[in-house]
Amino acid sequence: MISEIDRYASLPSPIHRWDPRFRLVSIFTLIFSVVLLYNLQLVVTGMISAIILVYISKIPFSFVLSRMKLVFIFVLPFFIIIPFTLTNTGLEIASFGGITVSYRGPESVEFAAMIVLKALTAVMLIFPMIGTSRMDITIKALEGLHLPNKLVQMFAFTYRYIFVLDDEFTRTDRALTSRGFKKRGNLYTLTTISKAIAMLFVKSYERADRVFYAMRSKGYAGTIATLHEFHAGRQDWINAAFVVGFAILLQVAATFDAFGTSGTFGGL
Amino acid sequence: MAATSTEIAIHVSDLNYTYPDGTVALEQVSFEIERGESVALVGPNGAGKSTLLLHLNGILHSRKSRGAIEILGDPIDPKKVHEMPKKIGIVFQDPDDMLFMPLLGDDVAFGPINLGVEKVEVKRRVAASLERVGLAGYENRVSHHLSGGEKKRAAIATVLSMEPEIIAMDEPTANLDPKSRAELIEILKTLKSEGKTLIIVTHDVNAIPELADRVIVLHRTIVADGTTREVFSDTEMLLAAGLEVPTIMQFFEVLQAFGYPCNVLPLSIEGAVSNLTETIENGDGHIHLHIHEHTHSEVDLARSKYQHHHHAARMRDIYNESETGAAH
Amino acid sequence: MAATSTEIAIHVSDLNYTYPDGTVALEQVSFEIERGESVALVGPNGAGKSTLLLHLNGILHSRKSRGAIEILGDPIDPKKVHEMPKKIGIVFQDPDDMLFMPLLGDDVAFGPINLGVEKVEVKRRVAASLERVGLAGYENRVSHHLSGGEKKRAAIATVLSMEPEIIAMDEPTANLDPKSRAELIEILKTLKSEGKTLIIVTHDVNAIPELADRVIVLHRTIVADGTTREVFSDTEMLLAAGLEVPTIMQFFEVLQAFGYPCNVLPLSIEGAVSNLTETIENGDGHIHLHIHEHTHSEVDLARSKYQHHHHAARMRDIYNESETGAAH
Amino acid sequence: MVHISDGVLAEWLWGGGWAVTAVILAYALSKMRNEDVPRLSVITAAVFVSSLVHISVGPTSVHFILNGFAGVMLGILAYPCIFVALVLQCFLFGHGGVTTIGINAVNMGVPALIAYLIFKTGAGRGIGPETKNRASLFGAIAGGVAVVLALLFLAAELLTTGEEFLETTVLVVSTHIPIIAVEAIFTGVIVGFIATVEPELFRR
Ligand SMILES: Nc1ncnc2c1ncn2[C@@H]1O[C@H](COP(=O)(O)OP(=O)(O)OP(=O)(O)O)[C@@H](O)[C@H]1O
Ligand SMILES: Nc1ncnc2c1ncn2[C@@H]1O[C@H](COP(=O)(O)OP(=O)(O)OP(=O)(O)O)[C@@H](O)[C@H]1O
Ligand SMILES: [Mg+2]
Ligand SMILES: [Mg+2]
Repeated sequence: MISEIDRYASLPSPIHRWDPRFRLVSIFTLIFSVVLLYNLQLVVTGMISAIILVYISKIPFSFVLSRMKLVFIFVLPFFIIIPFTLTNTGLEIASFGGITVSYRGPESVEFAAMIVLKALTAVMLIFPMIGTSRMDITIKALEGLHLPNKLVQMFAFTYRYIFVLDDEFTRTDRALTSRGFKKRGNLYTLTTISKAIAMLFVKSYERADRVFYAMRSKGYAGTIATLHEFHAGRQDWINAAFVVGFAILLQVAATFDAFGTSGTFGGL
Repeated sequence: MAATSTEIAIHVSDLNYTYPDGTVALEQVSFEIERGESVALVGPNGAGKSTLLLHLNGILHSRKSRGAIEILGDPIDPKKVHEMPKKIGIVFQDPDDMLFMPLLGDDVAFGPINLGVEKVEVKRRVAASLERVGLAGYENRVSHHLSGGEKKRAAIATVLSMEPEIIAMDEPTANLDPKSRAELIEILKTLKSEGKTLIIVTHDVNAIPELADRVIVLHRTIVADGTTREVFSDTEMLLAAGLEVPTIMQFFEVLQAFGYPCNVLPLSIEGAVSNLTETIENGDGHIHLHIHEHTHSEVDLARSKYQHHHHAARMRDIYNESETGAAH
Repeated sequence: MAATSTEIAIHVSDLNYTYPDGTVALEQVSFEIERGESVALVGPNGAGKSTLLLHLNGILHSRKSRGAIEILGDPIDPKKVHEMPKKIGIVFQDPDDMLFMPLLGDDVAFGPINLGVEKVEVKRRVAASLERVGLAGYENRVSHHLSGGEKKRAAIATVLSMEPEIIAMDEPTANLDPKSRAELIEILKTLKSEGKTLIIVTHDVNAIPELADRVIVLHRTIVADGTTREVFSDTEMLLAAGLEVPTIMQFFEVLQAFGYPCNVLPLSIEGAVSNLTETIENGDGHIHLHIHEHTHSEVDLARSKYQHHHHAARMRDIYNESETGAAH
Repeated sequence: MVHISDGVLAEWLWGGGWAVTAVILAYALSKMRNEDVPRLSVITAAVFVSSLVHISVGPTSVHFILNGFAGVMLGILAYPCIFVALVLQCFLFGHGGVTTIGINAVNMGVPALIAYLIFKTGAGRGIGPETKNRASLFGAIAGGVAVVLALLFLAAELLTTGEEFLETTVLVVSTHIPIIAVEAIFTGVIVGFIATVEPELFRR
């Protein structure tokens, strides 16, 4: 099933009330700021800020963690692999059949930890950024931020038709199963699924024509407008100042750190 | 409801259309619809009904079709297709094709906004259109969470909000359960009584008598065009086009074989009630039904007409049977 | 056709299913279908009919549903879902979901190949199945380019080729023109007469009397289950479930108001013919219809039952009317 | 396919990714007509949905990437399509990263454009049921090459960032080798299918 990032989009929290345009820009800035850090303490600070934001947004942590599984699976290998090397540069710890595994040393562990923490922080910040208003409002906010109209339209329509096509593919998948098809790791499986997907594409082209016809018959002449209006108030600016200010602060701290304690990879 | 003025809503003359892949979909199609009429457009699968609807607001057009269609007096200008919805709105068969915006409110507002309607008025129209189809307050619902019947009605609302003079619908009652179907028919009847010009494409012959004054049968070209009664009386033509008459009409043919005296077959249960009342009143307060010599062969003949599958074979059997029957 | 043996084809006991998003689709569903029975499964949009079908061959299952379903005597093993089509085949509502190969022949061969049937036999089955649905020789046609009615029949062929004992179909007659619909009903009747166990999900109440001996009404749970006649006699229940009785049955209720003597309302035109014949024969060769004091209020009452849209309001009006009517 | 997460690459790489993406995207959007919008969106949705399909290859489970296929079907317009799909993957699943959307779009999108050139040159214009095998073959090559290039881009980026990533790179690339074959077969089959069923789609 397609994700429900916006399952908790209607909770009553200050972040939910925050104008989505401001929220997007501010948290986006914060994500960039955290990713640009190379100091473990500051990255941890960034992570704490992410946790605080999630907490304020009232989105349950269990939900956040369950949605972060994928990221864990991707970044964990980094954490495990980076500290070790097959080149003969570090402290040899094991060797099998001519291949030597050696330990790079504590800096590399710290480096790996930093990568993992940054990746997790960035993903965690997506929740207060995107998960606090319905996806369609978020897409409208992109328009409010003056992204190219065609691109915004693509986001809106793609998001809408993901669900339609997902249903369509689910039904095809069930039709396959109900005729004795079982996914195995063989060529037959691959070609069969490829054909089912090909059919999805052929049907999608036809659907696209029909959608376009329907739009035309409702007077579409190239641009799309909606009634939705965003009204930014004082509180929106204050929130933005707070989060962006924090993002800048992190960078300032990083700059000082670069002069002050450079070379000593932090001292946790 | 009869046309309130004799102005022509739709004028189609010698319309031809061939799809790029060579499928000839429409050939020499000509007809005229007056303002305020409500017309059922019927025809077998693949007859070109949907193709015809798409021509009515200029979405499909070809060199050959230029000038063939006039809507409310003006020929369609392919460059001004986006202005057509002021005059004619089309409800597509699959509501998922019409509900492309994230929120239902946006879908309903889409048309009026494109037509340059003012914001306050758009809002009013959105609310009013949703109300009309029984979805008041659904502005902030997400389309993909609506049920099939709700989507159908929502699709109609997206067209109503443009307040077109003419509304064309492609199989509005398909896939609905009987209750939703009845509700939808009710919505269409209201539109009709408000004087909208309606074109309803449908396979649902039992719904036609309630909805339409006139039936056009399309099978690549116009095969028949007349009042609902006229068209449904021409059984031969209907069967050749793979169509059927309403159940009640079929049943009254049977009743005739039992000696029921009527020369105008009713089309719906409501029609049947008046027909019975009238016949009884003309017949001194009662009607006799009885079985006469040919009743059964007549019944079989009346029934066999509608056995599309082996029409010819059955006709043969029936004749043999009626011969032996007569020999009794 | 009565069951040829009393063996149970489908046994469902206390089936519950909730979709991951929390929608409760099925609640305490229990029923049993014997081999050779043909059963219509009806219910309003969203009643859970399609969900139930998907449980019958194990495609949908949950911890709560384990062991709730036995097909031909064996409980469904979720790990052996791909072996189910030997026993039960499902025809989906939208044939486009079932036709995913470039050529129709490949689509029809897909099931048997998965079941490990030999090549020569597969070919035979493909030809035979296509023949059965009236598409003989269509092996090399591009499935995607078939017409709506052909696709529907093709989808049935893809299931027939697996030669299942039980066939379940989701709205087989939806979206078809009357001729294709009649052809399809004929195919189903043939399957029925060959002794297949059939489950037919449909909104098309007028087709049910021809196709099914028994009707199950589903509305999240089983609301009614009995012979076609029994179920259609319980108008209150049907209306509560948003359903309807066949047109002919509605009409005979009207006839009763005109003094037609019958206690068992016919369901189809064919039934009506026998009913008329019998009634006439019992009535010394003829029947009297007449208008009595309450005919019109009785007719209105009978009709108003089926006005789903403002049932309650109408009932009120009718009572007022019949009171004033009685005062005349 | 592995999309790079935040905080892995050197900033000049992901920054550069944004720059390249912005340029190509601006160009593609200028080439895009308004009437292309619904078509591209529905195709993007189809790409997105298909990329959620997992099949098992040996002990691992892979999903389709479809960047080569998107290129073959859409040409330059594949780039906005891939970009939108990546953004949605990131927002909906936390797949990839936020800062790395630009570079990930380069990794997927540039090979898509090259796949388009390969297919265009190899299969020519008149694709139909008769020339289905030739179209399939070049579809397969285009699909395979698109993955190979995506992997090369990824490897180059990881290795430029730091020698610490050597082992990771070896691991990532080697686990993706079967995907090259899977994607090649997959693209070949789809292209052949479309050539039989609806060859006009290649002429859009
Ligand atoms: N995009 C297309 N390209 C080629 N042929 C088409 C296209 N759309 C429809 N056709 C063909 O044109 C003919 C008319 O199709 P159309 O959809 O108008 O029929 P219809 O009367 O609406 O049928 P139905 O009752 O099944 O909806 C059919 O033969 C159909 O196969
Ligand atoms: N994938 C799904 N996820 C969540 N809810 C679903 C899903 N599929 C169906 N439902 C819901 O489950 C209920 C039963 O759906 P189902 O499709 O079984 O109804 P149905 O009786 O077949 O209706 P119809 O006559 O419209 O086909 C409905 O409320 C529907 O909205
Ligand atoms: Mg049509
Ligand atoms: Mg259903």
